[in-house]
Order: sequence, then C-alpha cells, then structure tokens
Amino acid sequence: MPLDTFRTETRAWLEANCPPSMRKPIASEADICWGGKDWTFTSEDQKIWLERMVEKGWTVPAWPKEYGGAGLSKEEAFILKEEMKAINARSPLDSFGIWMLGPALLKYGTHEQKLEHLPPIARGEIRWCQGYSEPGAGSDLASLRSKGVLNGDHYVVNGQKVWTSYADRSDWIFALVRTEADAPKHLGISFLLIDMDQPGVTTKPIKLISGKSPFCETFFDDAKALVANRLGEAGQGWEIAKYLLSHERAGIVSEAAFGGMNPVTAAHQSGEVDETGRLADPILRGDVARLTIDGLAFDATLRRIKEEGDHGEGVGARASMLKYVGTELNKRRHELNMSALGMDGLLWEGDKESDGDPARAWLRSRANSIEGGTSEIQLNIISKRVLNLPGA
Amino acid sequence: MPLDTFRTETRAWLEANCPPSMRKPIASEADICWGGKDWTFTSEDQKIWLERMVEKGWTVPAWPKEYGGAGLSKEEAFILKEEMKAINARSPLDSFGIWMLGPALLKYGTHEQKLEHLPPIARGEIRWCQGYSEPGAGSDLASLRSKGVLNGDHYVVNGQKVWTSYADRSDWIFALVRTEADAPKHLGISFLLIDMDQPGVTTKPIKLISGKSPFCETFFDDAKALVANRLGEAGQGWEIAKYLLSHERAGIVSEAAFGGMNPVTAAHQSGEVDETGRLADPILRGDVARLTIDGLAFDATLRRIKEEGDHGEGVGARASMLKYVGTELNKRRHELNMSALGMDGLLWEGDKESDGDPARAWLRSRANSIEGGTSEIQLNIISKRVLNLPGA
Amino acid sequence: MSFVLNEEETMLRDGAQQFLEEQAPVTALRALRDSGDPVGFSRDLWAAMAEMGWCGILVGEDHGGVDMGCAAAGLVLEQIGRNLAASPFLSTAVLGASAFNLAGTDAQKAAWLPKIAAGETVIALALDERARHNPSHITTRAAKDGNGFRLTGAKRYAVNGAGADLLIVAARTEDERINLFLVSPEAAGVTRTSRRTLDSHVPADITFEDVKLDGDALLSGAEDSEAAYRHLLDIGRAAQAAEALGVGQKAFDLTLDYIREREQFGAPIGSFQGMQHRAAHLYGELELARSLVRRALTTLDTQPAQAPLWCAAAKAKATAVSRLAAAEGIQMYGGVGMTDEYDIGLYYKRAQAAGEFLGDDAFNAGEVARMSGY
Amino acid sequence: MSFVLNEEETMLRDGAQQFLEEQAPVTALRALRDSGDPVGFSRDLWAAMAEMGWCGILVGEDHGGVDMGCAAAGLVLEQIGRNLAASPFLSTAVLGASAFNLAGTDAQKAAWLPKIAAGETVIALALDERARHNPSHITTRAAKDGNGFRLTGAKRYAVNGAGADLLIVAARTEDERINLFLVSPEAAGVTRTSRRTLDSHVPADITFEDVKLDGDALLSGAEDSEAAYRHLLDIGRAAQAAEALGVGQKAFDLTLDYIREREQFGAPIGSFQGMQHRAAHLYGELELARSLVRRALTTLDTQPAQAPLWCAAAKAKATAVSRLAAAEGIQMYGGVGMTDEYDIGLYYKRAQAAGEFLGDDAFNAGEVARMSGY
Repeated sequence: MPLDTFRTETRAWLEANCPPSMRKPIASEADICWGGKDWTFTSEDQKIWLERMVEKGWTVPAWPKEYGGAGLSKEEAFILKEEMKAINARSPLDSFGIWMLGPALLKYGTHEQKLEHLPPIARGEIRWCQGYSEPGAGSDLASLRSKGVLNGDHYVVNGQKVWTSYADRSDWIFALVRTEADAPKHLGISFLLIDMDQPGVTTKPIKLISGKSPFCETFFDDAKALVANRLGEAGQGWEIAKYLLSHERAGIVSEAAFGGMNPVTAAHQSGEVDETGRLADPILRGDVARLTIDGLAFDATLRRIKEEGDHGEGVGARASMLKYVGTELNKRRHELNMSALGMDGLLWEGDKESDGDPARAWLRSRANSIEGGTSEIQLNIISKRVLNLPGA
Repeated sequence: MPLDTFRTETRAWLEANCPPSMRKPIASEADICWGGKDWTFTSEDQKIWLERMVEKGWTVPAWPKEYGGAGLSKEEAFILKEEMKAINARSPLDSFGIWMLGPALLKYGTHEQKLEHLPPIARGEIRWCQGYSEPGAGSDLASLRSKGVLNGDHYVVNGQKVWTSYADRSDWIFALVRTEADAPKHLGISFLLIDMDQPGVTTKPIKLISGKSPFCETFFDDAKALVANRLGEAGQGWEIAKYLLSHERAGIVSEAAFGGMNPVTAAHQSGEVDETGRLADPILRGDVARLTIDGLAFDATLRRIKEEGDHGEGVGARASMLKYVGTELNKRRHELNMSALGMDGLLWEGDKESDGDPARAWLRSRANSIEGGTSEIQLNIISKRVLNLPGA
Repeated sequence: MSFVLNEEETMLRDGAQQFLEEQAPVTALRALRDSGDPVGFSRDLWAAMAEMGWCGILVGEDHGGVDMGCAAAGLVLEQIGRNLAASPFLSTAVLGASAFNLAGTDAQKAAWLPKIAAGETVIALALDERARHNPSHITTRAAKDGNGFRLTGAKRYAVNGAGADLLIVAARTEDERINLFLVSPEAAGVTRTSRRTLDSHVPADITFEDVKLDGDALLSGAEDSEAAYRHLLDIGRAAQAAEALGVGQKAFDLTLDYIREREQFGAPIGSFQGMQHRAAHLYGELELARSLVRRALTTLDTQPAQAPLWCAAAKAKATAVSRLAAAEGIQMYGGVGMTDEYDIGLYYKRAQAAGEFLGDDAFNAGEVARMSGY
Repeated sequence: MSFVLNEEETMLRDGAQQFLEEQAPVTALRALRDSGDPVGFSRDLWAAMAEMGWCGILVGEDHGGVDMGCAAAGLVLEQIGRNLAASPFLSTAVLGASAFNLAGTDAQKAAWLPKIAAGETVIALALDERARHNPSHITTRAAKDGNGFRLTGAKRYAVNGAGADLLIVAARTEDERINLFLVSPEAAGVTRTSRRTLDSHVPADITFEDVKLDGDALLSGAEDSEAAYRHLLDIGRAAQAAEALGVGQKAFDLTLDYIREREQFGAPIGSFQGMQHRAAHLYGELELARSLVRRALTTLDTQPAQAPLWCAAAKAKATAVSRLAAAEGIQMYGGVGMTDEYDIGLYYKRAQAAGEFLGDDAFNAGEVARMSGY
C-alpha cells in the first residue's frame, strides 16, 4: 500500500474508532492500560479502545501478524504513531511484555515460544514483569545468585529478585537465573519465563523514600519453570539481558527528557517571581538559566543522535552518554524545582491529593542515575567504548 | 630570658637596625633577597639588613647557634616573627636552603655535613635548588631514572631533572638520584648534594604558558657528587624527600590563600560595576558570591586546623585536603578574575609593565593543582589516609 | 573566639552525642512518623533535654539557665542533626530564648526565660509569608488598639508551629518597622493548620484575623527592634547551619561505612577511584562547612557586629553541602539508598527542609554579596 | 534544518580540515607570535582561504560568493578552532558579510560584498566600549552633519582591528537608535592602538574624534537598523561558538591521546577511573555544546526569528565547555601541560579569548533567561 494511502486510511480509522475520552493526555498512572489477568478497566472506553486496536494488531503494530501484530513496515508504524499523536490518542496498552520481552522473544525465541507468548501480550491478556536485579548484585548484575536446577522437563528455581516493577500485579516474570553452576560468571545464566501463578512465587512491595512504588521483591521457593520456557540456550541469558538493557536504557532517557514541572513553572506556582515574571532570587535565576541551556542542549542532542541514526550512524555506546547526561540533568531540574518551590516544596501530605507530588518526584528522580545502569557504569562504558581509554 | 624581656629587646633591636627601606612590603620579585655566590644586592640597605640579621643568627632564628642560627625557642622565634611583622620588616633572606634543605640536614645530616652546609645557607653565601622531578616521572616521582654510580669517594651522576626552580642562579642542588640499581623502586634512591660549579652540570630555563618562569631543566653528564655529600644512608633518599614534600605542600597552601586581585577588585578595575558598586552582571555576581563563601570557609579552615595544631592535633593527611581545596579555589578565583576583567583580562603585552599580569597569574594558577602533588594525588591520599577507604 | 572546643564544650558535645544516640536515634523519628504524631516531636524527649540543661543553654543564670552561648548550642544542634532528632530545640531554646534576650523587657524575660530553661514552653517563630524565605517581606500588621494591638496576617510553615504553646510573630507596626509579638496560639482569631513536611516534621500555617493583643505582647526591650529581629535571624541561620552540618556529616559517615564494605565486581566499591575522589572532595566540602559553622557561632558570641556575614556564609555552605552529602550518599548506596528501609534518604529529606529554613544557599549567597558590598 | 551534514557540507568540512591542518597548523600561530606579527594573521593564508571560496561563504552568488549559509560557515570555524588558525574569517567573511546582507543598501552590497568574497578586504567590527560585552552600551555618537555624519567615540578590542581595511562601527544616531557605519581606518580622526592579547591575536582599541563621514557610510538598507544590528551579533555568537567548539574538541582530543599513552605508577593514566570519569563527563559536555552550535547555526539559516535563544545558549555552552576542556587538559597533562612547548596551553588561551567575544557564559545565560521570560 502506498504510504499516503496508508496515512489516509489510518487517519480515518482512528477518527472513527478512537473514543473521545481516549484522546486526552495521560493525567495519572490510572489512565495507563497495563492489561493482564487481573486487569480492571478504568472505563468502558478504555476497554473498547483496547479491543479495537487489538483487532487491528496495532497494540504491537510492527510485530508479525501471526503473533498478534499488524506486520507494519518501519515507515507505516511511524505514520501510525504520528497520526495517533495528532489526535492525542492514548496508547491502548503499555507493558513490559511489549517493550522488553517482545523484542527478546522475536529475536531469540523459537516459533513455538513466540506463538505461545506473543499473542497474549499483544492482546493485553498476560502481564509480564522483569526479574533481573538481586539484593547484593546491584551494578554487578552478572553476580546474581538465583539458582535453577534442572529436573526433567523443568528447572527448580530458588532465589530472590528486587526491583521487579509491578510484580504484585503481573502474571508471568522473565528472569535471569544461574543454571550452569560451573560456568564462568557471565556464561552460567539462563533467561527463564516463569508463571507466577504457583505457590513457589511470592512478592512483596518495596517502599521508597518517595513513598509507595511499583517495585517489589520477588521470591522463588522451589518455583518451577519449564525448560520449554527457557529463552535461548542454557547460559545465553546474559547475552539476551544485555540486548534488553539497551532497550531499557533508551526508555529511561526519553523519560528523563523534559516535560512536567520546571523551575520556572515551579516559581510561578510558589509565587517566587517579581512583577515582570522574573525569578525573584537573582542567584537562583542564574542556576535556572544554566539548566535551561543544558536542557536545550540535551533536547538538541537527542534529535541530533536520532537524525544521525536515521542516516545509518548507530547510537551504540552513545546511549550511555544520553543516559548519563539526561538523568543527571533531570536530577538537577528537580533540585531547582524544589529550590523554586521553597517551603511549598517541603509539603508531604496535605489536603489535596497532589500535595507532596513535587517532593516525591524530586526524590524519585534520584533513582534515575541508579536504575538501568548507574551513572558510574555509564561513565565506565563511555570511557572504554567511546573514548577507547585503556583498561585499568 | 623571660619572653617579655625578649620581646622588648627584640623590638628595640629591630627598631635600631632595620633600615627604613626594608620596612616596606615586597612589591616585586626583585625585592626578595635570595643570596648565593652570584648575588647582586638590589640596594645597600638590602645588604646591610642581611649582614645585621646574619650576625644575630636571625636569618634562621630557630637553628642552633653553631650552624648559623640563634637557637631560639619556638616561642621566641614566634615573637621575632610578630615583631618583624609589626614594623613590616622584610625577610632578610629567602632560599630553598632555608625552607627545605635546612630542615632535612638538621634531621638527617651528620654533624660534619651540618657544619659544612648550614652556616653558608644561614649567611646567604650559597644558594640551593631542588632536583626532584624528572621528565616522564610526574606524579610517580619515585620512578625517577637519574643514575648515580659509585666510584671511589664519589658518585658519577647522569640524568635530567625538570622543574628545578632558579637552577640557573643556584650554586648547589640537592637531588634525588637512583644509586641502588637492584633495590625496589622506592628503596634505590639516594639524596645527594651536588656542587653545580662543574662542567657536568648544565641548566636550561623552561618557558611556561604564562611566560618566563624560574623553572629550569638541569642536566647531569658525568657530574660528580662526593659520598660525603650523601644525606642519610644510600637508599634513604625517598624517605627524606617525602619528609621535605610535606614542607613544600604547606608552602603552596599558604601561597594559595587569598590576597591580591579578586573578582570584585577586578570588576572595579575593568569598570564592570553599577553605580552602587554591585557587579554589573547578576550571574557573574552569583558565581563570585559562591567564591567568597568558599574563600571565607577556606580561611576559617586554615585557622581552625592551625589552632587545632597548637592544641596538639597534628595536621597530618589533612594537609592534602588543604592543598586540594586551596589550589582548586585559587584556580576558580583566577577564572572569575578573568571573567570580571572581561576583554581587559586578555591583554598580554602593552605599554605598562603590569599589562598582562592578570592573564599570567591566571595561567600560572593552573599549576597550583599540579605542583607539590597533583589534586588527584591529594584526593588519593585523603581517600586512603583520612577516610580509610580500601585499596583498589 | 576559638575553633578548638574548651573543656566545658567538649563535655557538652560528648554528652549530647551519647544522649541523643540513646534517646533519639533515627528509629525514634520513624516511630513519630509512622504513628502520625500530631506535633512531630516527643514531649518526653523534650523533657529529658530540659533535664540535661539544654533548654537553658542561651538563658542567663539569673533566669535558671546555664548561659553557654551560641557556640555551645551549635554543638547540641550538630548532634541533633546527626540523629535526625525531632525536637523544638532550635525554635524554642535557640530562637525563642534569643528573641527574649535580644528584644524582651526585664519583665518579659522574667516571665518567659525561666519557662524556656525548664522546658515548660514550646515556642514557634511565625515569620515567613512566602514560599521562599525573605525577612523583609512582612505584611502582617499589628495596628495600635488602645494600649494594645490588633494583629492581622498569615504566616506559613512556622517550624514546630503545630506543637507550640507560644508564638513569636514578626509583624509591622504603624511606623512600618518589623517588631516581634508574643501571641498565644489559643487566642481568638488565631487559626493553625498543621503541615506535614517531607522530613516528618509538623510546621503550621497560621493566620491571624484581627487578634487582640495586650500592650505587653510587644517585645519592646530592644533599642532598635528591627535590628534585634535581624540579629535573631542571624542566630537562627548559624544554628540551622550547625544542624545541617550534622545531617551532612552523618550522611557522609554512613556512606563511608557502606562503601567500605559493600562489594561489586569483586571489590569494595569504596576502592574504586571514581568513588574515592568524590568522597575525598565531599570530605573537603564538609570541612569547609564545619569551619564556617563554628566561625559563625563563635562570632555571634564574641563579636556579634561581625556575625551577619559569617552566619549567611555558614548557612549557604551548610545548605549546599548537606544536600550534596546526602545526594551523593544515595547514589553511592545505589538502589537500596532509594528504599525507605535505609536511613540515607531520611537525611536527604531533612537536609532539604533545613536548607529552606531562613534562606537556602542562593538566598544566603545573595546576602553575602550584598554585605560584601558588591 | 538538519543536524546531519549534507554532501556539500561534508565536502566543505573535510576540505577545511585538510587545508587547515596543512596550511595553518598550530606551528603557524607560534610563528606569527614569535615574529611579533603586527596584525596577528597571515595575508598569504587569507588569500589562500579566499581561493578555497570560504570568503564568499555568506555572500550571494550575484556578488561572487557561494552563499552556503551560517551552518557551512560554522563548519569552517570549527576547523579554524581545532587548528588555532589565526585569520580574519569570523570578522570579515561572517560578521562583515552579514552586516552588508542584513543592513546594506544594494549599492553598498555591490560595492563591498564582491571584495569580501574575493578576500580583498579585511573587516573589523568596532563594537564594544566596555571590558565586558554589552550590546546596549553604545555611547559612540554619529551626529548628523549636512548629508553626512560626524562620528565620535571610543571602541575597545575590535577583533582583527590592527589588520582591518574597513571598520564597521556601531554608533547611536540622533534618534538614539544603534546603527552601523562604514569607516576607513585611515580617515582623519581615527586612531588605532594595537593590542596584543594572550591568544596572540592583535585586536585594536580605536578612537573616533569628530570623524567626518559621507551619508553613504551609514548601512541603511535594513527596515529596522537596530534589529539588524542585534541579528548580526546573534550570527557572531553562533559563529564564535562554532570556533570555540573546535578549540574545546581539539583540546579534548589531544588530551585523550596523551592520557592513553602516558604512564604513571606502571599504567597509562587514562586507565585510572578518576581520569576516565572526568573524561567521559567532558565528552558529554562537548556533545551538548556540539548540538547547540549546530542547532543555532541551522536555525539562523532556516528560522532566523527563532535563532536568538539558540545563539545565546550555544555561545554560553561553548564558552564554558571549551574552557573546561582546555583546563582539564592542562591538569591531565600535568607539568608539561604548563610549558609553552606543548600546545594545550595555547588552546586554553584561545578558549578564554573566544569566550569573551560577544559575551561569556554568564552574559549569555542572562540572555537565555531574559528571552525565556524569567
């Protein structure tokens, strides 16, 4: 189909099928549709919108049709995205299954595995979470100790994962598990898909300094994972995980990009501007100006590297630079938000539900430079892979 | 003698003996009396003042009388310093012999060595320079390659030193030379006193980015050094050098302490203040305010650690903190001086002799965090010796 | 003035260290928080602090205090900071007592200072009206009314306002000068709204609607009431800087302990040079802040006319450094530093709140520039 | 607008890289310096640059130029920065040509643009009157005098002023608006004093004492002459930022080469994590500066109304980053970095001079705040 025709038809279909209430910006967590066995739609429109998009294969437009997608080309998928954006259409379905497991399954899965797992992801029937990190492992992810012992057609898994987002609401978990006890550190890990609906899997939410969080601890006590649900070869888990981490990194960067409160809007909110709209504190104003410059620079850099990518230059290890710069910048933004809010920023609980939001966002931003590879890890990667500095 | 009496007598003597022209602040390099065989006094008063002080033993008041000093107690020496300061009396003699070799000789020298070398230092007859650094050694000072081979009653020395201040005007050099070829790196170095008045020793001035400098390269080509002029044991040189480096570090810190141009005086000089005396650029003003705060803090810290020292708490590895903080601060001060001077700061040569001074001082300040142990070395020392962080 | 503690000060510091580690460790703050304590501090702890003699640290001996001065108060505050001990020490024993010392008449002093020294009164300073501290932005008015006054205005985030028995309110009189007034929080026309802040303290927003005050509600003992008001804030800045220093120093100490032990890639993370250099830099920053804090406090005691510059500098530096120390701490802890289970995040929160009180680093840097004449 | 170079731009950049590395390496600057060259640039090099077509990069084809736009000029400037090539490219081919493009009449364009494109004229902008750049602080006056003007005032540090054949002078006319005037440096009443600056360039202080100008000395082709003047400075900022980026990038490249090889304590110093993290941070800063520079230049070419914000941001960032890169370079080189024998110090000096021209980071940050409405 010519791209112009595709655009016209897409526009018409969206116009006809996207319910008006699904054409408003996401205002809160509750507006996101995550799917899964226990999912309760927050509105009838949310349900209708998902069903219609599933039918078109447009929850995962670039996936092959046989796996629940629409088999769109890169260009077509981009047009769909543009047209949805043009009417502010919400994403019908978000999930770690779509962002993370999907790409891994498509690259490393067998046809049977794809057939079994991809369509339920595309339809929002199964919600996945990610089990990588472990207590004590941190940046040294490959030092993980969860153990899987082969027993006939399945592995018996024991161990503990942390930072498993939404594990308490998920149906399945994709987890890194040490299955080859005698192999070198990085070569003993397998990538297992584990059904969480079994007694051997339990979860416990983690409370953060910013308050409640989607993060959980997940415990495996003699949990079973079928060998048929091992992605890739035994011991190939680290390779697959690294492939996926690059996806995650890109996600965190775009999250860190500007949007929401900034120190200027914060100062207007707290009244800390003079009659002309100038920030009242001249020294704070200087700090904010330097943030603005770096914000413009980061925005321009994202575009530049994207454009260069479109011209065939790979992002490669420069993703580490974007991750480092973007997250450090986001932390600075939140610090200056708090300064501009002054004592108003200290509010934690109050009459309005939004009371405490700036403080919680400020605290939450501290994790940006830890999750998805710490800033220190990114600097190491830049040193070695971009700057070719010698090893220690 | 009671201290009060000492003070009264000292005051009277200084009043009677310090020529009026020697009671003015040091205005330029030329006002400093360095002594040495080739010394030309810049005035008759400079000569008289040195002679009178030499006679009292007050060029090195705390050294024993037999070595040219006055054998003053710590308290008496302090009183002398105070009384000299009270009338702005200039130091009659400055030299690396007094600051550096003297303390080393007093601690590590034999009686014969002291008798031979200390009195000429005290009298300003022999000028010394320091030969530690070598091309290629840098922070890794102990990796030096100058070699001394024992040959009867002397060593034959070959090699090259850099950063030998005033080597072109000095009579003798105290140098670190590898004499024990088979010993471990730090244990193969000896501390040799070498007469520079021999064909085997030549010097060449080093031009810096800030312009002319007192630094030289010094070359040894089969230079001779008597074994009798080895300070300490063969192989003890590194220990003696480390002892002296702590003296040097303290010197650099006090040099870095504030004085001279600061960004506010700079802005007044360039006219970059408004009618009320406020810095015209509000963002520069904020940067300067933060410098002022750190300057006050550094000043208070110097006093605090000095006071704590007077109460028996050793400075120890905290000298590294002072060196790091002080030199980084001094660099920042010069950067902001240049910003406040604007284009006036760019001037390099001009009609007045002082044209270019701020730029040269700014450039020279970059060396503060390199000489006497780089900032990186100081941070390593703090990590290990103050914070007890584990080794890599 | 001395940077070195004398014997009395050393005893005070050591006593405070031991007492607070035992009686008010971080778990005590967590307990107050988790129980939703209405005032955000423990009356029992406050009584025990009075027993220790701390409440009278700035109260003259003739009024039942021990009169040890600001430098001594700073030593206690540093330990309070280290333990995140929630108490009205700063608002009552420092700011409250100082308000009477600076601006009280003999009768006012006689009436209130003994109560402060005995720990019988909790005081809150009702000062700021905007989100960012600004000592000149006072629109609360005390209009003359017979022998007394009528007070009208609105104050925000009065520290310890929820638990205070007495408010000291900054208000403008008809001559446009700022004066301090004693107001009972129970008086007609006074409305308090508790605010729970991120550090689990409970300040209050307080409105005054035509509140009737007697003539002796005005602190009228100072020659220049506005100068007394400004000097009171200087004392508050140095005191708050001392607490912030304790917060930052303990955050750093906790972090050092952690990175010495915690292993990654087969080595303690504190052995990596990248970590070491940042830790060593932070050490230098804390030493700078420590010197300024001590200098500001001793200058208040011995050369008060020279104190404002040092107080502003100390507050600016302590604010910046305590935030940095806690932020670096979270980063060095990594993921667990983000969890409520570990204490480091609580230090970051307190550093932020202490930073805002009486002006943050930007505000105080501006003050330093102004006082330095540029 | 595109961040990616098109084919023509790639050719230009590669050509500039090769040409300047061969014809104007750092040794050429050293030779000019050591010979005390009176104008601080080589006429031969300038002629060769004209041969390359660079002098006409902002000149329309009808006037003998190649009309490639600001983004293209920026590519040449980045290479000029990398090689510390001393030339009047920025003052003449960028600022000179742009002044005519923006404010010249057809006759003025026809008279001067071909000369610029041919490399026959060296132009200096006589702009600043104070030590720090301030485009509004213009007290030089052009008083009406018959059909012409009388020019009186004093300008400082006019870049390439010592070697210029034509001055473009910013002066206020009687309506208090800032206009640009063409003045011969040889005219009666014009006094030039050469200034040797730390980067071995030779700007000039220039005084105008009642200098008689014809009517056509006024650049009068713009609808709003002051807007043209301000736009000219925006172009200058982006162009100067491009050169500074080249200075900083080359300083960084030199430093990387050095720390990869240089050994201390038995290992290359570039293998120490403390060094690595700072180098990696600097890499990020340079990438940010690079994006802003390109964005500012392409915006000038395609959406000039939106350019001022980007130009100020680019100049601020490039100023700060090029200084940082060279300063870190000296530190990483260690002692030898302080010697005149190595080039890194020359980069630091040029970064400083480029930083001051048309406003340093503080000035331009203020502009960003103003244009952002806060």
